[in-house]
Formats: sequence, structure tokens, C-alpha cells
Amino acid sequence: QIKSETALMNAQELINKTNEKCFAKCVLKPSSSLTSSEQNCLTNCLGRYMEAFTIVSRAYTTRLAKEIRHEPSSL
Amino acid sequence: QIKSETALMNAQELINKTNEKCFAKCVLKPSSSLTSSEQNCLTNCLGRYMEAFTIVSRAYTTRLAKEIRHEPSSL
Amino acid sequence: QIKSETALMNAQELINKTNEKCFAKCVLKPSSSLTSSEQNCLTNCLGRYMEAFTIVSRAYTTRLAKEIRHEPSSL
Amino acid sequence: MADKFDEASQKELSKFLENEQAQARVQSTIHQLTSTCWDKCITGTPASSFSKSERGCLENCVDRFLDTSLFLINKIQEQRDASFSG
Amino acid sequence: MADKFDEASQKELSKFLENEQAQARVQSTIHQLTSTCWDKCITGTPASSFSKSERGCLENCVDRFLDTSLFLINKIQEQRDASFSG
Amino acid sequence: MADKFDEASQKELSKFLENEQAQARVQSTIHQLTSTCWDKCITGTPASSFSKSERGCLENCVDRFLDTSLFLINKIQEQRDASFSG
Repeated sequence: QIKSETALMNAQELINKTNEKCFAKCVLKPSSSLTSSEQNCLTNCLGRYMEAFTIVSRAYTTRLAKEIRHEPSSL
Repeated sequence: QIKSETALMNAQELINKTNEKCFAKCVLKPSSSLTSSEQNCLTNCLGRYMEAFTIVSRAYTTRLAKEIRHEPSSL
Repeated sequence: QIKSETALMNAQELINKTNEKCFAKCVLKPSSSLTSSEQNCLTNCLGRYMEAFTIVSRAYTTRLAKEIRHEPSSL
Repeated sequence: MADKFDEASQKELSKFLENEQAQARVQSTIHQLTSTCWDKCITGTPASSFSKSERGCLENCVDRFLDTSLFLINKIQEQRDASFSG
Repeated sequence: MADKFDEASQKELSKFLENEQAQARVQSTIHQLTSTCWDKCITGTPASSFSKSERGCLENCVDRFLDTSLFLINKIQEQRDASFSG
Repeated sequence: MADKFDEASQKELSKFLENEQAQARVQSTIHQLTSTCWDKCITGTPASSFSKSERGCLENCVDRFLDTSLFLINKIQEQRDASFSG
């Protein structure tokens, strides 16, 4: 149950970042409620941010593994 | 006197943020001194940032109270 | 050897900031490798960021000394 | 230091600190939201009062930010539920 | 609390915590890189899938960011070596 | 750990740590100011030296930032004084 704390903080941080980035991109002029086009944008944005996170995670861990194999102390 | 530490940090943070936002908006090209139009802008900016802080505080605490009444764990 | 920890963190922070600022300025559209014009830009940017750090350090410590001489508690 | 207090004082102290932490968290969120909403709503040079559109934007900004948060969390839960039952 | 553990448990705990810290550092870097690369590569409104150019940009972004880091560190070392020997 | 030191060593250590903290605070402010002034003054692609206007902007930036800070604090105090006496 200590383990889950790092995982939980990770999930929390991912949600916070998604919130920040998608609010910035999709809610350009806050009005009296979320419009349906803002909601569509948010749904797309959530999917894309998660995808970006996956792409970046894969690229980073691949690179990390490569660097550790070649020059242990360079990164 | 422990109480005042949270309040003091809050005031300090508000001044820091105002400084950062108003310097960004009012001092576009730093010259050899603060010009009078920069000073006018800073006076306005200080007033508006404080007002924005008040508007946001009110909106946030109102919403928080509403969410706690309806669904305790959702925010 | 405790001393060097502050210095080390300082150097690390300077490298991180340079990395962030120069990547933002020089690698506009990441491609399959760093192009030679991106590398030229990075070399210039490294030099300029270090120079900016020196200019800012000098200006800040000069001002700090002046303020401490005149009004000890104002900054 | 703590062992100089009796039990009642300790409880009071820990309740006080919890309150302080909750307050500090709320304050920190308000600073964050003020910064976000300022950047989104105040695009021109600050004047002696807000324009009607700036004020409206600021007043709606907090609620729409929190709506966004709830909307995204609901979407994530929907997708998780769908993937468990699917 | 720590003195309730025997030595073996302490070692295990400290290894566990080290791993956790290493993982937390990696996770924090990934969040940072995702944010940086999102801002650089995704300039329009998010659609139901990435365009080819957005995806390519994202896939290259991490490696070019790390290349930039290595490039700058090498330059700094070259200059330091030159100034010692010059 | 601290109770292994005698009083003189403890004083020295705490003075050392205070100095370190003061230095770390100054360094952190300098990093922050460099970042702010870089973003404000260096808008084009970095060249092999600063233009005259970039250099002038950087040299003035720190002092104007601190002037802004003092200006705002003075304004706040003026308003507070006025509201107490008014």
C-alpha cells in the first residue's frame, strides 16, 4: 500500500496536467456553462493527451535503456 | 502566532504573483527607469489583480460549499 | 563537501534552464535528428544564456548591496 | 517537543495543523486559479476597471475550470468501466 | 518508528524507498516532457486522432530534447577543458 | 545526530546552514530573474552576440523588476494606511 502512493500521485498529476492543457485549448472564453463544442474538444483533448503521454513514456524509457547500456552516467 | 504564518505566506504569494503578472503586462521593454506610463499601468494592474483574486476567491469558495453539500468526495 | 551541494544544485539548475530555453528557441519542429542549423542555434543559445545569467547576477548583487546599505529591510 | 504536551493539547495541535493545511491547500488553489483566469481573460493592458467582458470571463472562469475537471474525471471513469465490462 | 524493524527489514525498506524515488523521478520527467512536447507539437484544436505531422513531432520530441541536453553538456565540457589547457 | 556535537560546533553548523540557505535563496532568485528577463528581452533566434537593444534590455530588466516590486509594495502600504486613517 506504500507502492500505490507513487502510482496514485502519478495518476493525479496526469489528471491535473490534462485539466490544465485541455482547459487552455478548449475553453477559450469561459461562458455560463460548458458548451457542447467545448465538451467535444475536451473529449478529444483527453484522448490525445493520454496518447501523447503514452508516446512520450515509450520514447523516454527506450532511450533511457539505450543510454544505460552504452554510457551508464551520461543521462 | 502560528496562524499568521499561513496568512503571511498567502499575502507574500499574492504580492509575488502580482509582481510577476504586472511586470509582464506593464514593463514591455525595460529602460533606465520606470516611466510614468509604466507606473500608471502598474497602479491599474495592482488594483485589477487584487480584484481578480477577490472574484476568484468568492467563486471558488461558493462552488466548494455547493459541491460539499451535494457530493462530499467529488472535488 | 556540504558546501558543494549548493554549488552543484546551482550548476544543475543552470543547465536545466539552458536546456529548456534553448530547446524552445532552437528546435522548433523536432525531426529525426538535430540538424546542423539547430546545433548552431544551440551553441549560440548556450553562450547567450550563460551571458544573460552573468549580466543578471551582476545586476542583482549590485542592487542587493545598494538596498542593504540604504534600507536594510526593504527587499 | 511534542512530548511536552499532554494528550488534549496534542489533539488540539494536530487539529489546528490539519485546518492550517486545508486552508493552505485552498489558498494555493485560489492563487493558481487567479493566475490561470487572469492569463485567459485579461489580454489587454490593465485599465482603471474591468470591461464587462473581462469581468464576465473572470466570474465564469473558476466554475468552467472545475466543470472541466469533473467532466474529464467522469470521462475517465466511463472509459474504465467500459473496459472492465467490455 | 524505524527502530521497531530489524536490520533486514530496514534494508528492504530502504531499497524499496530508493526504487520508489527512482520511479517517481522517471515519472516526473515523463510528465515534464509530455507537457513540453505537447506545447511544441500540438498547436491546433485537438481532433479525434493526431495528424501525421503531430505524431511525428511527438515521437521525435523526446529524443531531440535529450540530444539537446547531451549536446549542451558536451559543449560545456569542451569549453571547460579548453579553458584549463589554454 | 545533532547531540553528538558540542555547543560550539552546533553554533558553527547552524551558522553554516543559514549562510547556505541565504545563498540558495539568492541563487534561486537569480535563476528566476534570468528566466524572466530572457523571455522578455530575447525574442529572436540567439546569435553569436547580443544586439545592443537585447543587452540594454537585459541590463535594465533586473533593476526595473525590483523597482516594480518596491512600487507595488509602497502602493499597498499607502492604500492600507489610507484605509486605517480614512
